[in-house]
Amino acid sequence: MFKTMMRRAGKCAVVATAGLMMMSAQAAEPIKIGSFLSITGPASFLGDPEVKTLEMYVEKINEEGGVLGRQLELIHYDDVGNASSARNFASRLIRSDNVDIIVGGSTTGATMAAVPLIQQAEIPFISLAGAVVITTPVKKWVFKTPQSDRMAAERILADMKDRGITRIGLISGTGGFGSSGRTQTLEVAEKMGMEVVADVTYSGSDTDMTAQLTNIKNTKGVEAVLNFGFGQGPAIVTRNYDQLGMELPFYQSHGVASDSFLELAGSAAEGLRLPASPLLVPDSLPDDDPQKEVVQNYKAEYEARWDSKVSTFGAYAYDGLMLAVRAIEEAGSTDPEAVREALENIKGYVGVTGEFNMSPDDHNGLDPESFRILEVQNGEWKLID
Amino acid sequence: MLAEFLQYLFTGITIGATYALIALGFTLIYNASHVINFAQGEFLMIGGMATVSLTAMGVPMIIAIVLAIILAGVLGIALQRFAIAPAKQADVVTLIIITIGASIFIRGIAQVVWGKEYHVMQNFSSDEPIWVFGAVLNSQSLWVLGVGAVVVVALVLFFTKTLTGKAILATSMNKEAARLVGVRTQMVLMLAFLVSALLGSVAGIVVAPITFTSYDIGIILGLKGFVAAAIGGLGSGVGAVVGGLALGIVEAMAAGYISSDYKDAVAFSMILLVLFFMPRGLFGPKVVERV
Amino acid sequence: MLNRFMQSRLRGLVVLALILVIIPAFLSNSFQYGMVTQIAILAATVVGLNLLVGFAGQISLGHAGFFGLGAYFTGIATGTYGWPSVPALLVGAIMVGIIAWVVGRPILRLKGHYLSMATLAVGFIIAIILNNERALTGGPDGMPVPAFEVFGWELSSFGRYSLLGLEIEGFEAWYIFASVILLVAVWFALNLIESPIGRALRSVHGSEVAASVVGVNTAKYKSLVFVISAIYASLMGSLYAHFLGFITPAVASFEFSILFITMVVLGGMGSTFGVILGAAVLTLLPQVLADFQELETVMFGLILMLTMIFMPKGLLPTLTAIVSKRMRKKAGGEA
Amino acid sequence: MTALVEVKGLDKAFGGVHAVEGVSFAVEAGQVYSVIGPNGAGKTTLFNLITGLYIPTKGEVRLNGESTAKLEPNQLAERGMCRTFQQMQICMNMTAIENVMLGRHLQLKSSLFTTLFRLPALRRDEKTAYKRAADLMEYVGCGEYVGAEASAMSYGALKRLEIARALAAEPKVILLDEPAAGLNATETAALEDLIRKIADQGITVMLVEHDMKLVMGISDRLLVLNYGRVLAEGTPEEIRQNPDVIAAYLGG
Repeated sequence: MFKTMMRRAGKCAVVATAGLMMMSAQAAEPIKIGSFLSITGPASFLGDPEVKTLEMYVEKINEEGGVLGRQLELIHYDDVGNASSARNFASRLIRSDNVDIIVGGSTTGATMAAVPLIQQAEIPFISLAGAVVITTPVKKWVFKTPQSDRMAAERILADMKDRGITRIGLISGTGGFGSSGRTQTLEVAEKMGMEVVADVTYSGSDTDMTAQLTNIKNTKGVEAVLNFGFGQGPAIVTRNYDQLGMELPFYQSHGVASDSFLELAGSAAEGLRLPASPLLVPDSLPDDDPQKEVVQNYKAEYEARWDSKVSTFGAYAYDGLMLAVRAIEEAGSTDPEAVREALENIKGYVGVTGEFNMSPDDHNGLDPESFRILEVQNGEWKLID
Repeated sequence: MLAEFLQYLFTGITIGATYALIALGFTLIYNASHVINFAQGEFLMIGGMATVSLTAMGVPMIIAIVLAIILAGVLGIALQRFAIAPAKQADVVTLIIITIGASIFIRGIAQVVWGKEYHVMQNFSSDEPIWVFGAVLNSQSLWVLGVGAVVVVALVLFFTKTLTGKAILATSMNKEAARLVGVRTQMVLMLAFLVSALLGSVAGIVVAPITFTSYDIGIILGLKGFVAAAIGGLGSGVGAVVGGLALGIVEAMAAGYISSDYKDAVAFSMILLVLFFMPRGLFGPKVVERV
Repeated sequence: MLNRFMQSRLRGLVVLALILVIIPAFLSNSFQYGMVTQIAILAATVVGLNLLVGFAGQISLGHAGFFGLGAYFTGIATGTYGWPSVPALLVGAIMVGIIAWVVGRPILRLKGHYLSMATLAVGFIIAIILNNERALTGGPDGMPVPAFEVFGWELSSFGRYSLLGLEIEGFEAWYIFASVILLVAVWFALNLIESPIGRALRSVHGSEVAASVVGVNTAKYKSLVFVISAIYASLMGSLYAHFLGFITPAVASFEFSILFITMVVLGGMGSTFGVILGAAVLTLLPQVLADFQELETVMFGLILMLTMIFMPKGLLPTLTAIVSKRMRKKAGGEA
Repeated sequence: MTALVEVKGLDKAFGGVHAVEGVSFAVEAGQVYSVIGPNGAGKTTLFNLITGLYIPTKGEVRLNGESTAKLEPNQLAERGMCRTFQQMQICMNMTAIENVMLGRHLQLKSSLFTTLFRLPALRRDEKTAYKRAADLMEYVGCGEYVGAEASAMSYGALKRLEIARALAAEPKVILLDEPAAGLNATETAALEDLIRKIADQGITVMLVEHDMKLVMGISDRLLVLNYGRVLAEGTPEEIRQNPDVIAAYLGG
């Protein structure tokens, strides 16, 4: 009895889709969109908004008549942030569920674990993870929607340079995001003639980073501090930073670009800057900004549906899904090669994350300018650049 | 120099006090039943999460805290009653796996009920940090230390002055003998789980303003608590407190002076070193094996 | 009597071989083949761990450390330095064996929970190193691992091969390969258990003093079984890396260590075939529970807890006990 | 001729309490040598010291003239010393006969390689060991349990099984710690016969026992301990007439 109830609850989404299908009386086979996401586990703050976004927009698209006159069917699995599970679920999507396209992979590890399989199976794949290795070098079947961490590093360091800062203290998480971000920051800094004078890390489960920050504080010549990481870690760093009375300009990465970060960090976040998609400041965008409408709509729809704040990560899934839909529409079928071709040639798609201009050499299609520099002022995000 | 050292020390002591409280929970249950309760961290999570969610619902902080502690206590009794007691014949490892299963179960429920987000809890008193010789101390750290000290004193009084406390001690020393003199050992075991759950939830509540709280915060803190208990010597209350503080301080010092990348590795190496010279931890009971 | 015992010993192996032969009849795609291949590899790992935990009674909460070292040694040696797979696998196993011996000597003096603690610490230290040495291991985002190859012949899940005139797919070839490995691993384990060495190991669990007064050097045998189980883990870690083609430090994590020990306990400590069942159940469970969406974690915890409460001896020993009881009853009824 | 087992000034303190204090005696090869004394007199501690389970605080034990100070129990077994326990140490995770075969450990030398591939040499050795173990079980009188699990055996049978295991190691000297405890009169009588048989084989027997009838009947010499100290030492006849012993046993 208990078990049946569980099953019923679990199948809810599928049943909803099926119901809608019947209503619209579509005879055609649905288009299967597969996804493996870190819905639970340490990277759940990525996977959770991502899956919510996918669910609501698949429903919405189906209500509006589907794609190519066919309904969408979303099949998603939770990889718990574990690369081996991600690979297994990717395999299941391709071999058992026979999906037409995959939009997923919350973390770089999960994405990269699935890539060999996907390349071999020749299924278009849009990753939602950040590291630059995913699309550099270009892999035939692999695309991604978030800006790379390299772009983030470039954007942050450029902003620092504008403020005349050349010597930075770096504190990063030892998780995939922070670790890759750290490497990119070190490389970009060298290229831009800046110097990382302090370089410390914390692990994802740490509850106090005062020791690391004290270390930076006592390093001579630090002009600004950058924290690369995601999850609750950066919020703790921000609070510790404030408690230690550190006054240097403070930067965070796009890893914390969400309103919930402001809630966690509280007043300690005042004055810090980070690169983010315009999602956090939809109303400050000038009216002629092409992204304004997309961003406003996504934010409004998401918050109305889920009663929780939007995050940048959900937006990656939004753009992934929309890119997939657009490619299928342009290809006129779900033929993998045709869809892949179409994806590769998408130009001028205006998403929440930025404007995508894909090409055979660029499977990300974003430029660093798609990141806006935001500053926290009076407990709110303010668009700076 | 001094400021730097003091800063690391404050950091270490604060987190160490939390470890100590968790380690005490391990010790209590271990003493009464020789079970290593890997679900100990979940009590911590329940304490923090329940308080946060209740205050969010408009319940006054103090009542929320009391309710959260009660909830954890009920859970502790349920754990003993429905998971540990039915499996009393089982092997040690089997019991470990049962408690791991229980912790996954509790965490799963928490995730469904409370969601996956991290939550903030306000500092109990002011947000203004306190400066001591150039080092800064979060006012909440004083709460952690103070509550930790009160709890330790309360435990000492409980075990030396009350009949129930003495009964728990007697049971831990010799279950059969305790039964013979009329101690209801089943009751005592339940009590041990109850007290241990209360301890865990109190730790979870006082530390939440510093660490934030979420459904999965219990995993790593629980583990660290176990580590602290083992360093101190399983079954020793003094050991749990010393082990917890030592672990916290070593972590902070290692992060500050050696390498933040390897601070956890330094802490784990310290454990190996301690066990190498003292196979039963710092304060573990010296047992002569009877053959 | 001895003969009958020997027969029953080999009977298990034959049954396992038959099951492995029959399984493909139920598989319809490469995903399912992939799952059973992983089960075989993980099962072989826990067959090794069971020697330590189930037979010698020494608990390890850090075994994934050795598994991860094997996986990464292979990944780095074949991927970064272009070694052939077999030497990489063997050198990795020898290195892990040496490491296990070095750390095993001091920590195996510890008893009960202290040993658990020490093995946990060793596992954690290994995982931290793998996570931090980015230049070598690719850090937390992991690293790709080339396909398994012997003398220029590659075994890839994606290839096609002809075996005895039969055209087979790469994933089928991997399944066959992993099955053979599992059978060999089990055969070695069975041989080890039913031998003077095996008796010495089991006596360490049964009564360490009794063992020592009849001349068993318990320290030596504890080290030996620790090293053997670490080598099992390392070899299987290497194969796992080759099979998956991509590894992250999660393969050395505490969670993975717990998964291993859970496979042993759930399947049945001290039952070589039981732990294989444990590996199968725990590998398939997440796939089965995937339908429960966010209740997955709750269900997993509940199943784990209830199984261990009601079958504290593990799945296989409990099931065989029930079956043999039934059969005895039946036989008794007829007589 | 030196004694087989020689104990000199042995001392063992547990946290300041002397369990054994200044004990010296010698056991000649082929003797049946018993240690008696009231509960808590330090008899089992003495055995634990002799067999290397405890490290003496002071003094030493010599086996065949060699000091055992740095030797582990298993090394003492290699030198021909084997024992049973007051609180039986049976491997309940093994079959009865495997427990006895365990006693053959030192006689069975097999490499890891031979073991993993189960080469014919190993199978042959195992067969011999099995037969020898079965014979020994017959010899000590628990032959009916050859095919049984250790956990299925009765208390008395387990006590015999432990002796069989010790004998399987082909010891020069065997130490039996209260073998008659918990046995009924018939079983004790059978045990007496067994000890005699063992002694007749030329194996030196050291015995801790409470059953005076048994001890006086079979011992060549006796050592009486009281509060960890030697109260008396000598032949059964001498002990029986020793006023200190009489005082301790009757007057105490």
